[in-house]
Amino acid sequence: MNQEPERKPRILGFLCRWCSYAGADLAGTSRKKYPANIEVIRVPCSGRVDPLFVIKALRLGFDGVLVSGCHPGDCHYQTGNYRARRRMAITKKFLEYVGVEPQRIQVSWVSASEGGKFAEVVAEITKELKEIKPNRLFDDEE
Amino acid sequence: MTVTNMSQGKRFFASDNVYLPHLAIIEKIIEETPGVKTFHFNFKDEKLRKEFSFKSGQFAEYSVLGVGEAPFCISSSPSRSDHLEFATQQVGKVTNALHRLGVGAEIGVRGPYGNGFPLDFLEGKNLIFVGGGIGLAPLRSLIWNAIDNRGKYENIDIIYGARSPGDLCFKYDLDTWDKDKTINIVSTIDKEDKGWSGRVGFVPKVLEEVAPSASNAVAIVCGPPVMIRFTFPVLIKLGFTPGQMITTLEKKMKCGIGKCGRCNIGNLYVCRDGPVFTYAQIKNFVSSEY
Amino acid sequence: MSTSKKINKKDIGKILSQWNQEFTVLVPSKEGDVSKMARWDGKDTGFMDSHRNTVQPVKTNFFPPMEEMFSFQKDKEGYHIEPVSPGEHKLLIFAIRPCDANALAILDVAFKDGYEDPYYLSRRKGTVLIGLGCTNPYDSCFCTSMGSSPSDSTNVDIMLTDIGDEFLIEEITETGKEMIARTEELEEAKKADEAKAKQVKEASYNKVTRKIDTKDIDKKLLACFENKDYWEEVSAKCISCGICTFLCPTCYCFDINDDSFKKQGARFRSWDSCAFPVYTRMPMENPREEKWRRVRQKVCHKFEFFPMNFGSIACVGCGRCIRLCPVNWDITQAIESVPEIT
Amino acid sequence: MKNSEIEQRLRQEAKALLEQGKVDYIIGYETGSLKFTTTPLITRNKDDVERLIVSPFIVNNLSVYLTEIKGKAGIIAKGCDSRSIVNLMQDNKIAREDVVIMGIPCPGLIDLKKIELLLGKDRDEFDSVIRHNDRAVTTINGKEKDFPIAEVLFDNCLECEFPVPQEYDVLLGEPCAPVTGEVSKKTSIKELEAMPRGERWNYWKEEFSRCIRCYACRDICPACFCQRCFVEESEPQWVSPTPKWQDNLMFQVTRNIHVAGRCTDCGECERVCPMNIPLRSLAKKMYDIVDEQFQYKAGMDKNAPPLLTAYEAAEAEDFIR
Repeated sequence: MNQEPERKPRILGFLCRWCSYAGADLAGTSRKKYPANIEVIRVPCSGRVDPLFVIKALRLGFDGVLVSGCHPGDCHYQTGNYRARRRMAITKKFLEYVGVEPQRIQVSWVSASEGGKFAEVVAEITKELKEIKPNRLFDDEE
Repeated sequence: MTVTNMSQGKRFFASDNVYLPHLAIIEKIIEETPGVKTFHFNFKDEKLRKEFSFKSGQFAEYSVLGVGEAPFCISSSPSRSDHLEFATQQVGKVTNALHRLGVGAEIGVRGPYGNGFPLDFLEGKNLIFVGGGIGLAPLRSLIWNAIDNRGKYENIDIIYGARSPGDLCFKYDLDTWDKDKTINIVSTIDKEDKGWSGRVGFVPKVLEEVAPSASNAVAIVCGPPVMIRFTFPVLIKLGFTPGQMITTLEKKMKCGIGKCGRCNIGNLYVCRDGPVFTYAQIKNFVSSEY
Repeated sequence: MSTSKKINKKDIGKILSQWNQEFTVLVPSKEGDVSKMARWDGKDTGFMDSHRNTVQPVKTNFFPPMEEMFSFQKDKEGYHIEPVSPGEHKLLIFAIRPCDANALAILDVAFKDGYEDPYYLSRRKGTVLIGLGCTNPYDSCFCTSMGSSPSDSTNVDIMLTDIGDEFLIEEITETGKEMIARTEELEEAKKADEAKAKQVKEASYNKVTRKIDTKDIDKKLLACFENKDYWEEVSAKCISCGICTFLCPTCYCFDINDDSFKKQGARFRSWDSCAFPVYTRMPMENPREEKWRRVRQKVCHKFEFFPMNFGSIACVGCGRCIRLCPVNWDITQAIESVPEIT
Repeated sequence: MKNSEIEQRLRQEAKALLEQGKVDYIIGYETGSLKFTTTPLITRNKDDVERLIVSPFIVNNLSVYLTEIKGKAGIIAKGCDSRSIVNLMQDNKIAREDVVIMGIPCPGLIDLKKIELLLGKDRDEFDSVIRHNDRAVTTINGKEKDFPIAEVLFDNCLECEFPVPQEYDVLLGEPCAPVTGEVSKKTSIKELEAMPRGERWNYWKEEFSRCIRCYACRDICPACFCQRCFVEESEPQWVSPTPKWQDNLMFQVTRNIHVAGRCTDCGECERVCPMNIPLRSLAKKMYDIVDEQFQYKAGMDKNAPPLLTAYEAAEAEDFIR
């Protein structure tokens, strides 16, 4: 495990256990090809994701963060994804103002049956992040 | 009497920098209760291992490097010195990290700090130990020390309690002491529990029932703050004077050497002037901030 | 014959340049509009025009907001600890105000007591303090109530007094005497200059109008330690931020924390404050969760506990805590309102 | 109405509230211990109401005290403060019936720091600072200096949308119109947005390298009412307690996101910062984002749900894949 080469860019995904996490699982079991750049944290709902988590991930050096939940109207807890949407909307705008590239904060709706979509989302984000510099935001020297 | 103001013992600096820890290896881990572990350790440095000495009641600062540092008393006795011990409950960042460690893991240790128990003062006295929960750890160091020098002390009474039978720490010690005819031990738990035939009730209440004589006696108290707060009035009722009551206190500490500021009770710093105090020393402040 | 010297204010750069050969010279400077003592650029002496006192006290130069204590690495053999030494710069602090110099004397005691603090003391070692008497104290200053004055030279090596176009220069310590002896460009002061300096000092003393009475304050505080009503009233408007303690020239509380990434990391110390609930919070209890207990700790530490331990009040009357407080919490009002012993 | 008249009415109101037992505390302003400074007065004593004042220097947003007061409070509120009070109601931190709001229409507060910069003198060196409608007259050593009011008001006052309290039990003084003017250029949002993104990050990096983590910005903020702030969590340790710029910036950015929809642009965070970090340039940006994205302004309606707990089925989806 230690010898595994570091994948660039590194993405941290917060995936809702009811949909996107299952979607990612499906992408795996149905052998959909997608870049192995994403590391996943399963969350009970996209509404659980405090913007603090996103910022912490950037602080830890992840190049991008994906928050993924159920499609609007499908939240297991009725409104969690709507709340996530508001939070992520302001987080993305605000971080851009502070000086963070918008590509680093990503949000998607992926249902449990959308294995293909999950693979596409990861591929697209990976491509976008390859187009910008690696995350050196929190390095001491430029 | 007053407990000595500063550690008169030897100082073991990793260099001339008091804040640098020594490296030590965990040699054994005992699960005392769910959430409480005793760690046996030895210094990596051969020379230090031989030379290190401390007094019962002193503490050290233990590091999990990268996580942080926390103070615990040295719970083993100076009279039994092939290794050192400390015990800790899993309650915060550093203790969680300690509890994740296994035998062979490397930790940082600096110390010993604090004053320790006033052995000279205790000589020739009846010793009454009053402990609660993990508060037995510092008392245990002194109890073993007293047992190993049994001739120096008169009666030894131990009143020790915990929430439930499962929360009693150092059961192996309790068993040994129970068999020792030269000491008298009373264990208690807070509430009735199946299979428990001993006493039931909070430590201060049991202390009042046992009612040890104050004559030529010193009470040595350690436990959670709430237990300590309720124990002093009982001892006073039993005729103990402020100079006959000794406690070892726990406060949040960082530096361990009286500088970082947070562990004070009035003008006294628990790390520097304590952790062992007589009630006489702290009575002005104890009801309010401890 | 007079022993003091003088120098024209215009020529101050000339003596700083000489001192700069031997010392790291710190002068009142601004960083992002916040004043502090910082390295002299070797040229500019304009800083003298607006210097009343720095927002950041001089303690910052010896006990910085954060510092690395040691670093560590882990390899096959285990951990390796690499101590960080603050270096052997000999500092010269120019135009330090008497209150800040007195504050350093208080910190010296705290950091030397018992176990010596190597970080503070190694920076402090060999420091030369060039004091500058105040001629324009703030309305928040109360040094004259703390046994000091705007021209107090007790804890400096050399004392300067603004006598108009010139500074009168007085040697205070042996170090100061030697330095003056080997400093070129200084003129002999005349009797008239010394007379002027005396006038200036008296006038400055009278400009400090904020007064408190600290007689028996330790006893009064001990007597009202349990007076919750008093402390609740006094602390009511405090918002528990760290400004008054962080920017106090004598507050020295600190925190110690590790940072690590993968197999290496470092231990840092940083300022901490008795105003924060988390400062004393333990997993199970916090002896000072309530605000009034924290305010009491701050006041008592300075005016009761520190005097009990070290014989002097840990406040120099610089007034920063009053000037910078977001809600104008005023320690002089607190001290004045401590109940008399009944 | 003159401030002195407002003061008189205020004292009568406050006294009556205490006497009739309608409130346990009065929270207002009294003369501070430094020139021009006012200081919060929190009292149960009806005689203390004679100390209540109103002036162009009543800077504190007193609503910060409401969550710690035990009992009912009569509180003096300017426009922005009243919105902070409403926020607390929206978040169920206080109940409407526990607060009596004595509203004061606020024509803007004088920023002594700005006058200090203009005159190159400190506030205690001024003899007087007097506002005459749209002018501010400062006297130093007997000499008068006259400034257009827009040059000496706080930046947030110059961009104030609601000088009149939005929620009150009694309004003291006549409603007034907001004063407008140019905010400090160096730190304006416009100026910062004109920078390339990387430069902007470096700007904040530079600013936050000064931060000493005194937490005054958080502790003065009525929207920061968490019992335990994320910076104090140690398991997990979200933010290092060591004041490195990275963690300082992370703290402030997260704090701003956490108070989104609660920040009323009262400007207190920036005013109290002893390190002169232009915190309002962060806070106001979030205020604007919230307004643009959700047409939401904090503290306008005590019956509305808080911004971040509410949603509309169809809103901002453009950034979602």
